[in-house]
Amino acid sequence: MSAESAAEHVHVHEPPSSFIRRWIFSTDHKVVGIQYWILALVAAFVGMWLSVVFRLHLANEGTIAQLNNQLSALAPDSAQAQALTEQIKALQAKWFVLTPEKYLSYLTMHGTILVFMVLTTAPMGGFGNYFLPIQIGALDMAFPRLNMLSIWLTILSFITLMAAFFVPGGPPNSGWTGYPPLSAIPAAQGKGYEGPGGYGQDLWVLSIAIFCFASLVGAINFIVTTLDLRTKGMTMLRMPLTCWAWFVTAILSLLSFAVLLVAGLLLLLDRNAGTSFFIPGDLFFNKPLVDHRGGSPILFQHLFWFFGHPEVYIAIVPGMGLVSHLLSTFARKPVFGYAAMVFAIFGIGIVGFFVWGHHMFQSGMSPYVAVAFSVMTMVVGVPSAIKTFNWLGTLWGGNIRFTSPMLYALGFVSLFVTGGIGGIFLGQNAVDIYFHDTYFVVGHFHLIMGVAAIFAMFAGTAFWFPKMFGRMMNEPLGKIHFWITFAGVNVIFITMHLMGLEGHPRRYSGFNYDFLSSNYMVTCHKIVTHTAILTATTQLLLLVNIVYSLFAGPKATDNPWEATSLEWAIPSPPPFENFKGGHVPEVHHGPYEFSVPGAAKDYIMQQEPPEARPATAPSAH
Amino acid sequence: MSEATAEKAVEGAAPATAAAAHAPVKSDPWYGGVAPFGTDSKKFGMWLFIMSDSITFAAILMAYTYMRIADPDWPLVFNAQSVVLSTIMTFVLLSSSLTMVLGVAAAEAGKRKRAAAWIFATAFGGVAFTVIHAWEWSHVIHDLPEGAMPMMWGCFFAATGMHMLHVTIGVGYLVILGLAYLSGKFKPVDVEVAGLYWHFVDLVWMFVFPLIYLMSTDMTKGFGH
Amino acid sequence: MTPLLFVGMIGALVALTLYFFATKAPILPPLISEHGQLIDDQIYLTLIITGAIFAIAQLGLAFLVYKYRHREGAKATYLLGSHKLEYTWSAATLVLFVGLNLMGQKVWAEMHLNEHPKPAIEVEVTGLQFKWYIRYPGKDGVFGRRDVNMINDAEGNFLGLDKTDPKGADDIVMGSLTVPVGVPVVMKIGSRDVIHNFGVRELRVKQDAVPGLAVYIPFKATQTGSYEVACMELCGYGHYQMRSQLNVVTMAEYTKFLADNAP
Amino acid sequence: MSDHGAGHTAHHEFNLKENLGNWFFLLALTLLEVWLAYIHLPPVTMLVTLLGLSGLKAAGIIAIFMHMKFEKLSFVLVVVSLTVLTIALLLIIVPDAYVLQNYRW
Repeated sequence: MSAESAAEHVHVHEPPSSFIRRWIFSTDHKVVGIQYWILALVAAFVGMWLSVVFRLHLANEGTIAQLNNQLSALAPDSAQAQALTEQIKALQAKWFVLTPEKYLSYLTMHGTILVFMVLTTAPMGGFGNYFLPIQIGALDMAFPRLNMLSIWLTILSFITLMAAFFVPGGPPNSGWTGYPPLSAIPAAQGKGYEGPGGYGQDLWVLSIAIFCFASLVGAINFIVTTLDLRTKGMTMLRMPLTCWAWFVTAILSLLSFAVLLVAGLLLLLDRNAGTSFFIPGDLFFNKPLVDHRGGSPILFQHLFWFFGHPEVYIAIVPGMGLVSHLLSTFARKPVFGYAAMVFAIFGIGIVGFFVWGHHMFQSGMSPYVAVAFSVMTMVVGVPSAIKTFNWLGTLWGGNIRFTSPMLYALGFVSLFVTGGIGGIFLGQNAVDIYFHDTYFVVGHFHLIMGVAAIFAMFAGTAFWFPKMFGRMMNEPLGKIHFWITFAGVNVIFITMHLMGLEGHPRRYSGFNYDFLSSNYMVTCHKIVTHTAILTATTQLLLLVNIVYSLFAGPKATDNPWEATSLEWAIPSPPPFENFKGGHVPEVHHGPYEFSVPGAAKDYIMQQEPPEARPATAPSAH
Repeated sequence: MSEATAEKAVEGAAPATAAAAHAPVKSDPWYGGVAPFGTDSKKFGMWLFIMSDSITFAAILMAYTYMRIADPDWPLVFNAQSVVLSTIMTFVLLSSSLTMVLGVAAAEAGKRKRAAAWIFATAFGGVAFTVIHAWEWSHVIHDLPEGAMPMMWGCFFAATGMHMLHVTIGVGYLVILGLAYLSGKFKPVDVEVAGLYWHFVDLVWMFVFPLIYLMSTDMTKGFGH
Repeated sequence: MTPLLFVGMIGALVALTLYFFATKAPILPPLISEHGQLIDDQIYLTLIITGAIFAIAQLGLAFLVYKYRHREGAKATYLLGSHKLEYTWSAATLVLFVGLNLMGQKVWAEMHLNEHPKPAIEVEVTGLQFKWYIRYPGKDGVFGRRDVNMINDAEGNFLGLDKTDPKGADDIVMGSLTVPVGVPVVMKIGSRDVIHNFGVRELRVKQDAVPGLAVYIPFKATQTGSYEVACMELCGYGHYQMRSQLNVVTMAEYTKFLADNAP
Repeated sequence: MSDHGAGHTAHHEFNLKENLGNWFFLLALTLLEVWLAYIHLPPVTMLVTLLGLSGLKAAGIIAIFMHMKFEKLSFVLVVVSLTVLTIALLLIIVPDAYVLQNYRW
């Protein structure tokens, strides 16, 4: 809404004077965004810590397996054998040897925390909340109170999830996918299980149900904001690609979390109310028999993955948008094929709904349906390829500035390619017969959905930090962090692909098979663990960088990166009402007007007057 | 890259969008500064919620359908009495939708008190529905065998329970709305938004009623238990 | 400095990845089944195609980053895109990916869609926390009745066989799977408690054992030997211990095996 | 802060007759459905008929009670088609139900 025409409608609110209303229970989208960002940061470190713990366990198990192999080659009562036995015992006594239950619990929590609390919150709730309104020229989100509700429900969900660590029985151990009957019947969960319980699993389901609701509220807010609150001149095709990405992500959340909610709800009923949606008859754990009957575990998988696959795109699409934005900004070039990028984001979103069955090729579902899902999965490769090619096209002929956000964005492109290629294997139902549930899958989804999305978050943090906090981040620290992390994750997850080629199964807490305790596998495990510890430690650099820059970073100018979108037209950090006095400028240019021939400088900001762009220049938007 | 090739590249470049050929038109609803659908943002938001929620209900009913197809010996558990009861419930819900419509109309006409009266009448319809439903539930629960319940009843409780949760929340929503609207805190559009929610609850019942009740009824069983 | 480092990093990534994938040839564990050849062919084909895509895309990225690095006085080209190029590469990837996928459908059809070969040896594979039990129908070729109420782990009746059913009198229950070489086998895979997954690397077979559902998987072993059966679906704390054995033997040994174990 | 939301809603005259008519229409269809339960139809016929009638009822509620017929066509298309398509997508699980029916353990 521009100031000239609707000045009488613009209510510029004063920021609330009380600290709690201003910074804690705030309806300001910027505060909510930062809250999401902090939540994701905390959750990421918790999740990473869990992964380090179970990676240590695996490396140790590997050593023990190797020693056991040596031991079996020796005479049982030789001195050497006794020494080895001592050594094995000493290793087993170390604190990071997890019991199998603990291992699975940590694994489950690692997956759940990272997928829900990091990958879903930071790119969307964090950066999206902060920058969507500013980039489209709005004073706030469409429903600020719902926005506050959304972050606090998410925090509640996180607390509920964390509470699972402290209840009797500990966190659930049925994986982040929580397949029933393992997750539906307490007796299935643990050794020597007695009586009711499995509170951890209940909390897990509850946490996810709350999260579904929080995401739904957030998604509604994003969609309405994007469509209704654009400032004058901000046509849909003048929105930065970040906004498009958040928009599509919000649509995906809107349509997919509804189904996850049902999966969670029915699972909760199965666990606590005596229904049997996911529990077939005639199950035997111990006497007395399970008296549920008639359900289908595959139904849960369908409901779960109906959400689960769009979820992958919920995690990665905002990253794609951001990376397109950054490549253009730092290559000082318009995005190659802006419209194609928009279509590709939409294409990924739409086709992403038709492919959930590729998680279930070996699940016993209808094999005819599997063929359809498999073909559709390959079709997702097309918009993904368009994106990759267009990113390369954006770099082509550019004048690339190597700032740390740009490096993270380039890292994203590389990781996206590496990870995406694993998908070509796994998306084929025939090939998946071999690769299903091996480390190949682990490597694949960590690269593309985990690490690539997290690189986009690094990029977003480095890029927007000056705007959010008014200070620049430290470049050398950022670069060192990038190099080590980039190398580290590639080593970790490509090694996992190699282990997957050998057929190493997922979610194994020990090496009870000959082929798993082979020197090759154990060495791979050790490489992965050591690199993981190094990479995880490197993340402290990021933390140091954030804390240091927050207090001692050089003051940021309004537009340190010489970017074009609206957030760079306002002070750093932005005032409470985003645009001074609530006067949102009218937009006259497309989002990526870099190096326009004949223009005074090499970028034209969106709110600059139409004359800033020479009439002779080829038209863009 | 030399100047010449740069120009060539520009010439070879196709216009990125259809919009490129024509500059954006200021009167276009998508130009920005106005809501492109001409719908109030709150209403739009409620519609989005309804979209998502209808998918939730669809998923529950789809789970029920799945169970039903998988089990060829699905029991027809309802008798004529249950159908009469549920038909009455349908009537109550449909009528409460009508009162809601009247409430919205009164609010738009600026008749504050009359609107509030209709809103409370709607809430009363919701309460009546919930009471009849709860009575039916208590009978069903009473007759359930020990231990895990038969699949039919699981589906019944999941679908109608989710719906009843919506009705209950709706009643609370309507009461707050009526009071707030009476005291002038809410605007007519808020009444309309609440109306959307209430009609949606009604709409869902239009699917729950035939799928859960009518599809599982054996009329030969007559009345009584 | 930074662009050079980036090129070096990507170069190392491509070189090392290709090196490790190429020098591990044959990449997959030895193959012992007939249908597995088709799977392997498909994997190798995919590997070659994706390897090429991987190298071209990564090196292309590195090349562009280096070539178009910021230099004093350099200016970026104002380039909006090219529909022609975009259509071309979209169509090319569509044809390539979908075509690749369709090539793999033959083996899928063989395992899941087509009629299973007849006659075939039928075995029943049951997963339970955390063991596999394999039941052979015995001489009469018919499985006896099972009843969950008759399960008694202490007496070794893990599958709940009905001892009173005459058809089940000659059924054999074993902890490992023994099949003759070169003869079609159809496994009926199921589970007694949670979801398991019957996976044998060398056989190129992997199938969820879903409680309440029977899944039929055919295979024909081509080499004698002993292979490990792993559970490939998270089934509880003992998931990693859930191992069994596949013994592929000659027909004579198989007949002897049945006779030795007959009740 | 919804006041920097959209400008105005498309106003329409309230039509009592239309709404009452819709109410009667919905009641009549409900009674028709109940009557169908009394005569015995094969399950699939019954299901299709009931769903068809319910679809009609839903259309009545959406169009008139929920004022959808006064909204812009683009809005109607977006909201309805997206929802219907997503729900239709869930139908992919139906073949699985038949698998379960035919291959009980």
